[in-house]
Amino acid sequence: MAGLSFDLIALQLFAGLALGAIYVLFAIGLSLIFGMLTVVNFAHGAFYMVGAYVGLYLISIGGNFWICLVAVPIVIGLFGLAVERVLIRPLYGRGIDYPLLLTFGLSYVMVECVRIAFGKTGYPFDTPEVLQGAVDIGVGYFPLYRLFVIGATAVVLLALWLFLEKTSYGLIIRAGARDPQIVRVLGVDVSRVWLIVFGIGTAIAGFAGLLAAPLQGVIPEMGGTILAEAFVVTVVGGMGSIGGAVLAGLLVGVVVSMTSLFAPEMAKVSIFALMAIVLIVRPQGFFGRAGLMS
Amino acid sequence: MTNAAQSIKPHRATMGIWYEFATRHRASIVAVVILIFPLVMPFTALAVNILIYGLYALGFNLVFGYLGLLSFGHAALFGTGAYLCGIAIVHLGWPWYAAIAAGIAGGLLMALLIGVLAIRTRGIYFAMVTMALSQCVYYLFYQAVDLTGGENGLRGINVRTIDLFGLRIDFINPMIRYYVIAAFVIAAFFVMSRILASPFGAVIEAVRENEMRARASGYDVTLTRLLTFILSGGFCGLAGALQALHLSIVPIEILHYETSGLVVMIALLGGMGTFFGPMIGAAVFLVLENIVSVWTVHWQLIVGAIFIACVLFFPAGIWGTLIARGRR
Amino acid sequence: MTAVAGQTKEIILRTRGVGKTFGKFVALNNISAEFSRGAITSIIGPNGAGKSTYFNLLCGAFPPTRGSVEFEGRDVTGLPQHRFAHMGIAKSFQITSVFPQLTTRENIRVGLQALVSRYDIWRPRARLTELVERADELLALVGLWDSRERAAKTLAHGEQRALEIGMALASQPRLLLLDEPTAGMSPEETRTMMDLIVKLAKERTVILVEHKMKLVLGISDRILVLHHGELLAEGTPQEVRQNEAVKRVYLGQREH
Amino acid sequence: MTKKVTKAGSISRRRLLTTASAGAALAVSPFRINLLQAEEAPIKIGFPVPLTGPYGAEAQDQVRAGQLAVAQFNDAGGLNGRKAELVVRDDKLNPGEAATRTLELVEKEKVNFVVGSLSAAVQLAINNVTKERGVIFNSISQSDAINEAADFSTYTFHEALNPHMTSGAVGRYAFTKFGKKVAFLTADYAYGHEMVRGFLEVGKEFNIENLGDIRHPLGTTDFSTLLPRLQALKPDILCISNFGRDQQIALKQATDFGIKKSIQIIAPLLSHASRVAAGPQAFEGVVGGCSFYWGIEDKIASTKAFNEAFRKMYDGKLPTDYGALGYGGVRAVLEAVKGAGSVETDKVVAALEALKYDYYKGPQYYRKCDHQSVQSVLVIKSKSKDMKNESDVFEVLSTEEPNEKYLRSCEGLGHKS
Repeated sequence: MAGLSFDLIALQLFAGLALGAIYVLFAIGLSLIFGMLTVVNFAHGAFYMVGAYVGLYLISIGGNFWICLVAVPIVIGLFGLAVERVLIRPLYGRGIDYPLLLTFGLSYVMVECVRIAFGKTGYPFDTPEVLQGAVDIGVGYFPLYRLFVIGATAVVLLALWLFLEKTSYGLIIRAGARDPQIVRVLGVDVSRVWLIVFGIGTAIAGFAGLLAAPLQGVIPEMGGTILAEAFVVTVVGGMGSIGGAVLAGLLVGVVVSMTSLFAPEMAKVSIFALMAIVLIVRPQGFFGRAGLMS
Repeated sequence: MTNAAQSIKPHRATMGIWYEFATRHRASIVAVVILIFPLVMPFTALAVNILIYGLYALGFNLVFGYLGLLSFGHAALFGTGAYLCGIAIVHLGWPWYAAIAAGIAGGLLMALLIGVLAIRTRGIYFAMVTMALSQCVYYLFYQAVDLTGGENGLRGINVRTIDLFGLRIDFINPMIRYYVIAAFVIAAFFVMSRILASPFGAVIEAVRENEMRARASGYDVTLTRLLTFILSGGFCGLAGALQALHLSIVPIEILHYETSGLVVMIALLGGMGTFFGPMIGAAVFLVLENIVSVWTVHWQLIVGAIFIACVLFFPAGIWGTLIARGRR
Repeated sequence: MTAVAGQTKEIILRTRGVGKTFGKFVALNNISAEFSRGAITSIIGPNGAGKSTYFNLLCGAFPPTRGSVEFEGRDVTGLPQHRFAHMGIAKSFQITSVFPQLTTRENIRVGLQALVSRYDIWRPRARLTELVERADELLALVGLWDSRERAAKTLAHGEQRALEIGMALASQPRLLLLDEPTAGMSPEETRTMMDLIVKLAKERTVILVEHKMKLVLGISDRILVLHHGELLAEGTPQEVRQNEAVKRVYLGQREH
Repeated sequence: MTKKVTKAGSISRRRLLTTASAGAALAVSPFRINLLQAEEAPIKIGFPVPLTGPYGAEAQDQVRAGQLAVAQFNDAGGLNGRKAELVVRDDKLNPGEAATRTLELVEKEKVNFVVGSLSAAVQLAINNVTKERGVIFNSISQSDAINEAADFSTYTFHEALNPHMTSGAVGRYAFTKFGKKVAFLTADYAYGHEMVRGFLEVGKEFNIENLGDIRHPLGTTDFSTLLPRLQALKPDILCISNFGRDQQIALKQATDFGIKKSIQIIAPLLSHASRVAAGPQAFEGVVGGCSFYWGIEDKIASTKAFNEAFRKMYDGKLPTDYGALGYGGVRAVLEAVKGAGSVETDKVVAALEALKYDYYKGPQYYRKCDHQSVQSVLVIKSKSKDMKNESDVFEVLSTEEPNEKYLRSCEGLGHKS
């Protein structure tokens, strides 16, 4: 095929970064929860999906997209708090397998409940009017909404960074991500911190689901695909490392977009090949702690 | 990470009488149960599936329960066994027994390949590397359309009759198909029982219990892990080969990571690190799924809820919990 | 600085200029020492002196960054740890390390099995009866005969340490390396352990890492003193006790 | 097993998932002496469809329409008083599960025929099981492979269109109207490849210029990395050959990227349920093919009759494309039974081969060599305004009348002439 111009490659690179933004948004929650609670949250995709459906519901009863941007993370975050309290909490100290398996079962339940409530078929989710259409970014036209997604991701990252750097909870969380023992030694109420971290992580997942809805519509199964890809992102970045998740998310986006250019049918497997290579060379990922969870 | 106290050990403290009996005659007990099993199942093809998934979980459990490594890539071993068996019959025209051997060899070889790459990683990373590698295997088989049929699946694994000691047996007959496959499963259970009771079986458990100590005692931990993973591949490969013969097709979904997740679920439900757990887990899971999915299309809700309940209330699994009761 | 062998006995283990760095941190610097066959040699020093690092180099837990380790005249630097066990070097850990869910007897039996059968997947291990018999002998030797059917995790701390010694002995070592064998023990347990060590040393070479100097002075043939990753002093207990440098290091640091 | 004989009329009111519920769980011994299949025993049609999974809605429609065909057969007196019964199973869109369920249907339920499936891979799996056991299978979902000699058997029938037919019809329409420069976005699996092959074959007649075929993995949720490339090719026509959610997302994102401004998008197959799920915006202006659309009832009498019977049975609902296939597939088999006067496989096969029928969309018949139903193809365009009701989603642009020349040749499929 002809037509490999510089503009196309630049546009492709940009598309990769935009795609990476959603991976980042999804993966930081996953990574935050893992780093702090050592819980591999298999239900993260389900929270993401429920986020999109809550948005759909709010709009159907007269809300708009901007209200959803605030309301959805709150609703999903509260739901996350309840899940942590009731289901995850009894499993602390039982190793890494049990929370993983529990959230696996939970994702089945959540997906099926949504199927019962909203039906098996998906729904369209319109892009908010002001964000419709494509704009010229210098190297070609790019959908305005995708630019908005990049911006929203940056805002969330900034807010998270401020929270972690400037608040006392943030301090505890950062310490805990480095070494959970320290927090306990400091005499902090760890369970409260865990609760909040799980809430924040799921809230971000719900927010990501809402942002993804105008890109692809909503359907009960929408969380499954991104979950597998987001695991790749967190593992490549190093489990528990937020910086790693950001870097790896963008990297995965670019790898997908570049594979799409040269061998599009390999786009999906390229993600897993990347993970296999990274882990074989560096078993703890970019920024992960060696020997964690052994 | 394991809670495999229920595993079979010769020098275990105070056992109940029936437990001891069951331990000694575990292979024979399995044989008897397997013989009468299809009579109590909703339909024979389901009974065969249970045997096959039980065998798949048995192989998986060697790594998960006995060695203490969580693999999320066992679908690659199961699927490779199925595909190699199918390809041997469809493209090479091999007789059925040679095709089964090809399936076992496929499982062993794929386990060797994945094992060599993944065995040095630990814990959650091991789970993730095995998952990533098995996704690559999925893609490989998906793209090899001429051999595997790609997304359409491999069709035409049609074995109408099998020759056994000069007898021509009708393999289409459901009961005969069941007993032929059951014979292989019983043999595999026997082999597994020998492995667990062997000196190497003790090494596997030692490595799970305390890697550093095992190393200091003179065991090569990495090699032990790798060999165990490969052995596990042999069982899973056999299970895959039997699945191919049973269904007469190999769907590409057999390599999907959901097939890897399923076996974790089955092992956990039955009781990880227990000898009978995987088979019981397979039976309970598949029968439940069958009954509930005939009753409601929302079977995933029920299955998910049961799964949550198991994790919260019966972490040792069905068989594990029963053993713990029985030993008292 | 090369330590001189005190007796004319043959050298079982020798390190030549070994050092170990972790990142930028130098844990051990250029230690050359020789250990005589049949002797009890103790390695002592205050916290952070590099004792455990040195110990781990001797037993092959990790390779040195520099220098070499020689066992019975053979260069063993960088060999994987399980090979050390095959050659006749056994160790016990500073933090108790047993197979918690297995019975006491099975713990030792597994230790014994490593010399006989590591990759046999077919013959029943119950048929290796001589292993069980030898396990029982060792259980008697370390005083755990009565606890032979109990799961190792249910043993008292002192019993677990004894079990560990038993497991170390299971590989029939010519050289036994013990890392703080009395750590966390009651005075009574400590005395029993010390008696056991003396008994064991009659038939094999023992190298002992110990934090508490007083404990080892009485039983050791030779003592190495480490400080800040360097070999501070070396000699008979008498010589070490009178060494000015050693006195300075241990001065004011109450022994506990 | 308890009596499963059902009085006439009650079948239509049966729940979707009939039979084999509680009774089946109780030990049904395979050793049990099979009471002679008495004349009263119902004619059983196994019906494996993906009730769970992404095509659950379509599958449910297939079941509804299949039940309608059974009810009509029974109301008309059945086969000399012998009633029919639909034994529905969930294949979960998984060929392995489908094969297992088909074994259950054949070995335990002892069904006389199998009709169903909603995926290429699943129908091939079912077919492989049924043909080994000499059971008639009438497939109601698309695939080219099932016509080919390797998978075909005397017992295999294909009621649905195949990709070759749909893409051919759409190509013949589009290449004369929208231009000759064509780019392809194709799902990377047999079904996608088959559709592209169909387009390229038709394209030869019209001298189209193939600018390139970009293949995306099945289950892609983001096409943003593929669309700039396609845009840069500057085609007149972008041909999107995928299905279900892949198609919905691809069309949605193509709209976002502004591709529709300068490029006409065509798709070989537009499904009713996909269009409803993705909404009018994403599908706006897209031209594609389908086997059935309720809106042709103004022109075709059998469609009107089918729509009305369906409406009556299901509270005014209108049948969809896949529903119609379920109806056609079941009814063809039952009519053949009537024609043969028996449920014996060989007689029914002969009756099906001889059948000339018009049940829901105009005249049809099964071609002798590959048992492909020769039928019309509708070329449709998605509506975004002036919709009368929620089912009013397409506008029929043209109808390609049934003709064997639009099928792949029997020799090409590997059948001996």
